[in-house]
Amino acid sequence: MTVLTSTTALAQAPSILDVGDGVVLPILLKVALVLGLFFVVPLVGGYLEHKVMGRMQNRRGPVEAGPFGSLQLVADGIKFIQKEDIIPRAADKPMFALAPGLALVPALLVFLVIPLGPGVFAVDLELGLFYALAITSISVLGILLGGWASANKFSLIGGLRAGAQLIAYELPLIITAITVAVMAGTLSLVGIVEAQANFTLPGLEGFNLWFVFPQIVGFAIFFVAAMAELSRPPFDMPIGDSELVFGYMTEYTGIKFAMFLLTEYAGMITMSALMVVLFLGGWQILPGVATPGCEGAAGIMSCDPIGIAISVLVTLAKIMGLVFLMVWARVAYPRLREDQLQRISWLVLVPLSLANLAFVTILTVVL
Amino acid sequence: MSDVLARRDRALSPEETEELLRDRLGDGLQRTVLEYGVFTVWVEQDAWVQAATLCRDEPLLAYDMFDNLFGIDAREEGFDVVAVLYSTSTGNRIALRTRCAGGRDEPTCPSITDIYRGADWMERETWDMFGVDFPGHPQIGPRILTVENFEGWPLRKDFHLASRAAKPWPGVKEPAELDEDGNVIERVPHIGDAPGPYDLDKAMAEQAQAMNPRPELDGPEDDDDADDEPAEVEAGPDDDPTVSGAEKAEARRKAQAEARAKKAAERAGGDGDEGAAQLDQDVYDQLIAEGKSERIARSKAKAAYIKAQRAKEGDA
Amino acid sequence: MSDLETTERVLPSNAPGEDVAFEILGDGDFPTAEMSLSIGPAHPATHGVFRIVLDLDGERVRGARPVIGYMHRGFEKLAEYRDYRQIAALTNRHDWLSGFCNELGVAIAVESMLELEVPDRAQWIRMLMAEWNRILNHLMFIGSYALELGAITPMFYAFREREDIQHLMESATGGRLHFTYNQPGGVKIDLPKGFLKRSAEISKVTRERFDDYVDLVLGNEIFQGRTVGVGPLPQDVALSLGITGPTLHATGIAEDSRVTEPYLKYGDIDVEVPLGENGDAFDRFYVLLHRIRASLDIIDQIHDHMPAGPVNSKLPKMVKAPEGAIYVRTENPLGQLGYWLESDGGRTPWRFKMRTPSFSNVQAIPYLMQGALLPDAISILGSVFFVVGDIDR
Amino acid sequence: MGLMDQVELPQPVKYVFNWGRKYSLWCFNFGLACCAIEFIAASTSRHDFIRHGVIPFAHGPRQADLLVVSGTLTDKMAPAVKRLYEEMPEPKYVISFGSCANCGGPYWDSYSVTKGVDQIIPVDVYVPGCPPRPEALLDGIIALQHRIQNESLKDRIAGRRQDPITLGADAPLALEEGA
Repeated sequence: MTVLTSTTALAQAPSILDVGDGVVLPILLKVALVLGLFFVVPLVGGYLEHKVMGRMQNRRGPVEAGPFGSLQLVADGIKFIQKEDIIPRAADKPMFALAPGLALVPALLVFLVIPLGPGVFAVDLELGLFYALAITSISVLGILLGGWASANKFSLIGGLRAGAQLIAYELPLIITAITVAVMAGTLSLVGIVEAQANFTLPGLEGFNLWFVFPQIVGFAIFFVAAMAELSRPPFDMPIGDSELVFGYMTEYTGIKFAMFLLTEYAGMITMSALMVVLFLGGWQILPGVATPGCEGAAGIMSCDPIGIAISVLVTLAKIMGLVFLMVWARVAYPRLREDQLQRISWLVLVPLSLANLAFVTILTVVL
Repeated sequence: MSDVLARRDRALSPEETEELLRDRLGDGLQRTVLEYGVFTVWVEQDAWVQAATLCRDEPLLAYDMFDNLFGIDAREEGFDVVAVLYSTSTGNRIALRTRCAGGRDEPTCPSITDIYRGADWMERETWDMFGVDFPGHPQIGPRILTVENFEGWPLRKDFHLASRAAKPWPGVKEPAELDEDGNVIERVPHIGDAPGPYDLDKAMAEQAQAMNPRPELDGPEDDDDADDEPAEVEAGPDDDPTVSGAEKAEARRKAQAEARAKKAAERAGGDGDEGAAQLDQDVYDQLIAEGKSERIARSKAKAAYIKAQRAKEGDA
Repeated sequence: MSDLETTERVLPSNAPGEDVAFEILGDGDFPTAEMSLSIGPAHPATHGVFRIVLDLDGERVRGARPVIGYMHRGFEKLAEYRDYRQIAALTNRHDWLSGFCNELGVAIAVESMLELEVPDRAQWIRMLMAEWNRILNHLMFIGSYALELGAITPMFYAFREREDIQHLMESATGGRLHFTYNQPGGVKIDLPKGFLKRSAEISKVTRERFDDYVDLVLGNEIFQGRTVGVGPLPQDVALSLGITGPTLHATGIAEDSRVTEPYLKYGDIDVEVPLGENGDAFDRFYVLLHRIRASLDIIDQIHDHMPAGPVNSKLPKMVKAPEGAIYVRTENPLGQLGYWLESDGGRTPWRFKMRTPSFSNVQAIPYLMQGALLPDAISILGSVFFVVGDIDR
Repeated sequence: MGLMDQVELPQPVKYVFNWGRKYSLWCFNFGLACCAIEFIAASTSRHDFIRHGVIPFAHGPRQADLLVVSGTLTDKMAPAVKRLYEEMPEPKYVISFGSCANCGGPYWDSYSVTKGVDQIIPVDVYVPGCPPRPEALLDGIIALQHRIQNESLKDRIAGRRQDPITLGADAPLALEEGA
């Protein structure tokens, strides 16, 4: 494995946004990148969800707002900022106002470390994976807080369910991520991508593989756990509309509700991006196939501008592919029951992921 | 139990059923009626629970399915309660019927919820609709169908519909109110007979009454032809309570006819130029010349006219 | 263990909601609090306005009290102010998903009392329409039950078929939901040209698409996980409550008016009654789904039997039922619908009692929900198929 | 909110804001009776009002912009409808769908039916019919969207509402004005 040189104490690979000698310009560029990612990609994901759901349900989805209905979510956003902001009289007002922000900011912060292409990231932390998983878990605090502060029984039950769900699914999620880290030998997300570019199985030398092939079980566990953590259907008990109206979001209106909604879509994108990085080879087109513009000696780690553009598109396409899978699950499945969900986690996913970790660790040590 | 109609060939005929019930109930059974295929057994109030128990437990009868329970207004004698039972094994159906004790003032009937679970809500409904009390029912209140603070027992015949008192039937004519000869059946309720739970209804009824007070009595007159317009009744002094319903309705019909004639005259006079006045004739002609259909032209001309009117109002 | 008997009522000052009262049982080591949750009257799960108050211990339902009457429109009183022909326009609105089947009972009752001869063709047409209406109703519940369990897609597929069938029925009756096609003595007007051909085509298509529903809903693992063993109903309780229709058939009792007391021409054809075994939510849904297939079988038989001839008989100018009472029971999509029609010889009924299937069926809900989990409570609520207007009238 | 209900916004901003409201009508279906079925029919594949941006995924009133009252309103239900309407955040719109919601419909003489939802909440569009066809609802929605595109949020929040649209009676006129 190539040894990467650190530029700072924490960051490893340099970002292409580190231009010039100044401090201000790179920071501004990075903020722009993160905010751009945060506001645009979830909208694309949401539009994809609308359209895919429509097609799978024998209808067309939105068509009137903008070309092919592409501005539907923009219209939603414009609408939400005009709505009246209602805080229930019995609500715990500071907490009620704080909750959406508490849910939203972590979702925003995760975008800091997600690599979209060679050098296209805000920062490459040595503990990137740890950081990403730790930060995503904070969102649920906002949800719990919102559920409690709303002074609504449906919200309360929804918030508690969300908490229970997080505890149950954080464990398999993290164990699977550790398994990948063991295989890659690093916690840096860029490092994991690079490790996949050079990964081969013993006996199949010269035949490059992504981690999804040896780790198909791990990928499945991570996918299920990610959906549960995002409370996407079929694990949407915290907002199950037929039981809890809108769960923890029941009392939220206008911009605060929009923040929760954006958190959900951003969560879909960040979780998909993590899966792309951990299992699907990051910005590589296919295993063992060089991206056009990245034919240099350093492989995927240094590309010309065309190569970078292609790499970013490849990453986004993979993310959208995973979003598509999540939407598909939403269309196809009814909701699970809370106890069934817990049972799946503790009796199936946790033992399975532990066994997987043990297996991979032993193999890594032995080989 | 699951064998439906397993004992159909051994099912008791109505006569045999009557014989069996008379044997067990004695004088409790008053009489039986078989009409249109419905076998009704009239029982004394005291034998009501016993009859229901018998119907369920007697192996020959085996009425295992509870079908229905409801009240019927029995005019001045009070109220009847009917329970319909069905036997899945024999395919027989029986209607037990009893007259409530207590007349119209305090009708009561023993509860059969201990015998058939399904009687629970049915009895609550009967209480809600007729005010028949069921001693032995676990919890008869609160009112099951109507609003909790509803006053009156809606299905009693002396409960009249306030809306019918407040405004005339909006259709062409009211078939239910006339008999074959066109005479009004005496069923003219008064405002305030059935105060609704909401002031809204009451206010609406009063408003309607202010607009259409009951007409003054003016000798009977025959006027049977139906107009296709709902008629408004002209104002008149308040009615005399001694006047019978038939006469009042007669008078109302007459007043309606007059109003109708007046309205028709107005229509004939004012219709022509009214329609034209609301169009912008220039726009209309222009659009017709452009080859637009008459409907579109009319609509656009109307819009242009109204716009012009508004502009005029704005200037003023 | 005397500590467990003690009860302490606590009203925390910062409790969520104004009316939450925690009741702490036991000695305080492991306190549990009961919460009463009011679902409805406007709640996504109730498809209509139906309220149910649940006493919750965590997610466990300790007791359930349905509150009905939000859709009470006073049909029985209004019927006393309308004549025998106008009643049809009332009756097809109480169970708005099965308008045609509702009308049938009134028409049969009035005909029996007037001793009217109904032409054969009219009777077969009525059967055909009633069976199509039954399918319409069941399709709606397939969609809405799946929706309650969190699957949004089946609703869209159910409405694909519903639109076709509604279009078919509209071509003959002129109505999409409320047909008012029956009149005493027959049906309003004969079928349009090509109706039977179109009907046969739609029957074929629906039969082919029936497998979609089995795959999409019944065969879905999560659906089975959510419904098998949930809310079982014993046979004797079902009968004692007067439960009918798919809910009764799911317990294994084949009590169906079309078989046990055939009306119209149901005696001349084979009627299959799909049965369940345990009476749980899965069985109820299974029966509902397979009744669609059974109805399609009936429709195909009707196509073969349909005679020519007149479709209605001449009515007197004034329909006046003679004095007396009649009880007509027909098999509605949701269960047995009974009309008790008592006449005093006038132009309007003296008493018109509707025994609606949903009213009886919903009585089972408190029994079924005892001890269920909150999500199961929703599953039970949806599986006792009811229409709110049919409960409250 | 603060600013929008105080000052008249400049025209381009107003246009964009109105456009946003027009195409994002999250719809809370107050399904009361038969008409609710036709409402669902209007949301499914054949009629599909989701393509117009009417999203029927608002499960509660807090997230809804449009309240469709479809069906018979009874006296027992009326307080709940009023309360739900009040729970909705401004700006909010109401479509009264069907004869019962408009005026009581076939139950005009009943002792337990409220004679029209407009007795308790203000209505923007009346869709007549018993029940109206799904196409009629689409018509009502488009009429409402035209009105939203041309309205002033300031007036709306200040309670200066325009006269309600009654489909069939003056819907074409409303469209003319909007065009």
